[in-house]
Amino acid sequence: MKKIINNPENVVNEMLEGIVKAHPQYVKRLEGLNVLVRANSPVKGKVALVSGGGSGHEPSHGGFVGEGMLDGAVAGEVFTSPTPDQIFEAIKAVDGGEGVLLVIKNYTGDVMNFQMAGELAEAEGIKVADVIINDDVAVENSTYTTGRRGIAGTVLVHKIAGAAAEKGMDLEEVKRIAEKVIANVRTMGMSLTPCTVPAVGKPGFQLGEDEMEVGLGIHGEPGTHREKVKTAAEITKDLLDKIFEDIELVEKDEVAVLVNGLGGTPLMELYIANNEVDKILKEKGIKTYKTIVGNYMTSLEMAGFSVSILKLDEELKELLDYKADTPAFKQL
Amino acid sequence: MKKIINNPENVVNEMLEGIVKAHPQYVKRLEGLNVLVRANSPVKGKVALVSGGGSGHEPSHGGFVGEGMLDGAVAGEVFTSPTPDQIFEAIKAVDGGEGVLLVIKNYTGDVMNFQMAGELAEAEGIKVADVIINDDVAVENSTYTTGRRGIAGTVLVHKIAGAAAEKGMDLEEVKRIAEKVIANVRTMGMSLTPCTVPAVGKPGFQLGEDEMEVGLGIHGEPGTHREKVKTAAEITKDLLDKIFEDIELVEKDEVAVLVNGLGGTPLMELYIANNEVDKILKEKGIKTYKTIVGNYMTSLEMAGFSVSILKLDEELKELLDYKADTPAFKQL
Amino acid sequence: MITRDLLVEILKNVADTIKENKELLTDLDAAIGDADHGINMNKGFKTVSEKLDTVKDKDCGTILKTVAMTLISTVGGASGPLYGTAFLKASMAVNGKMELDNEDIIKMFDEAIKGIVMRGKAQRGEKTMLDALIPAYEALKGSLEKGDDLSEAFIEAADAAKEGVEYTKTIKATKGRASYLGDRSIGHQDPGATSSYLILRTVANTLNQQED
Amino acid sequence: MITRDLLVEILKNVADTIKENKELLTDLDAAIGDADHGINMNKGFKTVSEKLDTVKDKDCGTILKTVAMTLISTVGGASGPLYGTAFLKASMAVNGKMELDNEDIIKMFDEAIKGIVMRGKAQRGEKTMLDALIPAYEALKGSLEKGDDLSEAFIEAADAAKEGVEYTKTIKATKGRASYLGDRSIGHQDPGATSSYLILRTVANTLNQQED
Ligand SMILES: Nc1ncnc2c1ncn2[C@@H]1O[C@H](COP(=O)(O)OP(=O)(O)O)[C@@H](O)[C@H]1O
Ligand SMILES: Nc1ncnc2c1ncn2[C@@H]1O[C@H](COP(=O)(O)OP(=O)(O)O)[C@@H](O)[C@H]1O
Ligand SMILES: [Mg+2]
Ligand SMILES: [Mg+2]
Ligand SMILES: [Mg+2]
Ligand SMILES: [Mg+2]
Repeated sequence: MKKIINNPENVVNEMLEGIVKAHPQYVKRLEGLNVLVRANSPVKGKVALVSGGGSGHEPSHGGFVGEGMLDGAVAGEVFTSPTPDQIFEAIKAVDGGEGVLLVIKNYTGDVMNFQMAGELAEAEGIKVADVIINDDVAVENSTYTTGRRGIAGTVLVHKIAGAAAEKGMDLEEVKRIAEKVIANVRTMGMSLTPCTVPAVGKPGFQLGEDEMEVGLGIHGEPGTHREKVKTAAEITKDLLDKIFEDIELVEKDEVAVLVNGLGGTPLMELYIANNEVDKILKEKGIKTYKTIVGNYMTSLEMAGFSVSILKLDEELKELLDYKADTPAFKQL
Repeated sequence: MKKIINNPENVVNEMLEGIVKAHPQYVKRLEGLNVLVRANSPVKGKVALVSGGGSGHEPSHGGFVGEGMLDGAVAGEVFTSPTPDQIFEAIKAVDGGEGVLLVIKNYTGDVMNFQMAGELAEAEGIKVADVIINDDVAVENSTYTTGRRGIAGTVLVHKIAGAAAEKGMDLEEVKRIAEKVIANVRTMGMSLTPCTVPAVGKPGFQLGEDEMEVGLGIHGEPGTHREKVKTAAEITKDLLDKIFEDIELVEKDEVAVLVNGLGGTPLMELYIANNEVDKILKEKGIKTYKTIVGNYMTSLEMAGFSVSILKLDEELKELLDYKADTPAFKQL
Repeated sequence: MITRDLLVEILKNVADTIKENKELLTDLDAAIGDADHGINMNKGFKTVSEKLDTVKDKDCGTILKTVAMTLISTVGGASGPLYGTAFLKASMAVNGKMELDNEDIIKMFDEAIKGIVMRGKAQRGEKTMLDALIPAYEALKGSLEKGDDLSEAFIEAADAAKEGVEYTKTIKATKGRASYLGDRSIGHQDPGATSSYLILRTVANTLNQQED
Repeated sequence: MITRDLLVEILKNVADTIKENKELLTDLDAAIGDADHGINMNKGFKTVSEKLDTVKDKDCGTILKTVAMTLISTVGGASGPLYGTAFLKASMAVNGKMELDNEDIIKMFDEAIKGIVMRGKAQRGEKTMLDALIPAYEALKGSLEKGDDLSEAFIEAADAAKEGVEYTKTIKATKGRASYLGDRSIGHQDPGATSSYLILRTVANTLNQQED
């Protein structure tokens, strides 16, 4: 394992320090906790958004703390859900009196830890609601299982629900908006390489020189299956086909596209993939309203990408266009 | 070689298509050329900035085309300087009547191709000036050699000279500002892994599981020397020491810091490195006015980073703070 | 009968066992999860072990509640809230008691399992810690009912848990992170079931050493 | 005397030579540069070869200018503008001419070298194409002055260029990409000097075949 780190045990702490030092105008750290909140928290008179999860997904989630997106982000150990006490402190620090929406990705650990924290906060009289993101179409949806994972679509939930909160909508409305995004966003991903959790010291899986892993989450775990490496055009088609199977998109529908790098993918390759996404959507007569390309929800140094498609309506478009000013996502 | 591409011969073309499709509000491509210019080019009444070089450094250079930074970016083949005719077309397309500043990184090929293009443009009556960036302290500076390479410091030249142009300074002034940045910026980099040029198909060099390459450029070439991997604290200290040898920084000096990833480095590691940079600067009593952390001047999928330090004065601070709105660098 | 001192000893031994098996648990999790179960559990029980000294003079309920809160606030992931809730429910079942009789232990165990089910919404057969814990609970209860003493009963419980762990190899995960693998999870042993088994085996071993 | 047809034949032969030596030039560049000299040069001369048919009925100046512009707009890197400038300056020296006499050729060669120096700011001894071209020019001029015919003079020029290439092995690069290697460039032969030698050898061969 080669990494630019000091001590595998201390990566989350040092990273959070590095973030605060880089972006003091945006975020501050709650003393002694792995929680970043807006520099001006709590913001009075608006619903606050708290997200988070394991670390290793940078810039998620701390990078999205700021105007128009999150109020607080809780960082667990690498790929490990944070504990309820930390989330509880985040909720208390950002509540501006209008209540707090917890943005949770659908992992057993995240759901349990965030909901436990929500219960603690409600016991102290804070209004709390939550939404659970499950955009990963690689996993079969079923009431008999844990259901689908939350992956890169989370970024779009942050953006749009964050805008709703910033615009002054109340907790119920912000939750409704977040759920609308969740209902309309689908993601599918693939990778060329595994990644190595610092504390583990070896890659989560092995891939041959001509193999890729398809349908994978964002915690370095293997995907649903393995294939021989294909061209960008073929890979992109496979990912989108899987998405199209799951959400009905017809001619003239408008969508937002997120081509998300997993951390080790050069931007050149993401743009080549985006070129393919665009071709396929055009062929189907679907209109791309907005495209986001970059590393937004990563898995450490994993090389690979995911495509997210969000079906838009007028309300979502307006919120998507709303101003955002955070370390990792800015929109003028 | 595993990459998300279709055909190694076609990566630059497809990437440029992907960029334009992702950011049509920012950039357009000159028909049949590997040139991106602002969507609203030419912008009347302001000096235009043209930069570029080989591809493989994304988001450099096309990602910085937009308000407050570049007007045009010319993309050569991967790691190969673009030809003068392409640069010439870029100059013609962006000139808004106030002249064009060519921002050139100090490589024999870049310098010659850009200057030839400049001559062609001058022959057509366009005012042209150029600056040559040479921020890489790894290479010894000498009048008897080609001199130092231009690397990540280029991003700061784009930002600050771009602001000067946007504010309406004339060509001479914009050039003076760019040269002031060049005179005051120093960069030093290292890598943990090599990178593979698509058309070549194999890595530019080999590194052992416990080795790192220090003092390297951005074209996948080996650095000045090789060492056993060290901690983030030690590496950062080595890089900064080399910079401090070269530029005098005393207590109370104000600097901008760019912790630049080479493409395959997770943001987590860049922030850990930034934490170390911050410690060292604080110890020396140097004030960090602004910090930028991320992948800005990359070498394909290379894992590693560089640190750039720019010594600021009031004029540079004001320009650094100026609004920028480009695909890869936004500042509200 | 488990005295408060014995309870503390058991818990410290559990912490040691988890530490010794950190790598094993992580490797099991690497195969079908995210390679952190050993790390998570060890972080939690290491802190538990340290905290125990501060509460060892309190009642059993308080001791167990401290374990619960420590696990909740240090482990994270899925196993943190699950084991945390288990210990919390167990502690509530024996509030104020200075020692635990067989009935207390059955009740604690029952409440712990109910807590895990309440929190994680899983059932037996979904390839989770419940596949070790539920058969262990049944074995313990059965053994005590037929008159075995507690140390014998925990041997039966640990054996049943061991069988449960073996059983997890044969089934597909439908809860937790391993469920994303679908059929690819078959053939692998569940890390959480394994840690549950290790905990029960440690209880059994401690009780049996005690008797010698 | 070089007629316009002969000039075109020479240039086509040069393109063939570069193609045959693409790998060699790239390998030489891999050792001390960025492994693209053969790729760059071949891309350029392949296009030159195609373009020649469209201008073969024009004057020598126009033909050479076409070569220049084609190299400039297809090669890139350092060698593109350098060879491009060389051909451009040579073309300007023989503007409008339908055939080239010895004096024209000396002037063309001289202007070409001056163009390279102007563009690249290198001198002899910096491990560049100039280390092949300058001795070749001197040999050509000397040979013609002592009364040799053009085909003999180009053999002397090519021989001198070959010696120049050998000389580049012994020195350190102080210009171009190889200069970043410092002393590590010693022992390697310069790719640009090699391509210059190959071009001159092809001119000599073509002229000498012509005479047979
Ligand atoms: N819903 C659930 N109910 C009961 N146990 C569960 C549930 N989900 C997961 N587990 C247990 O948790 C274990 C994984 O724990 P751990 O690796 O620490 O957490 P994570 O999956 O968040 O990384 C699994 O092996 C399984 O036994
Ligand atoms: N300043 C210069 N003057 C003359 N020749 C040069 C100069 N710089 C480089 N060269 C020549 O160019 C050759 C390299 O060309 P090439 O590999 O095509 O370009 P690049 O170095 O940009 O990849 C060198 O071998 C050398 O002969
Ligand atoms: Mg985990
Ligand atoms: Mg080159
Ligand atoms: Mg796990
Ligand atoms: Mg080269």
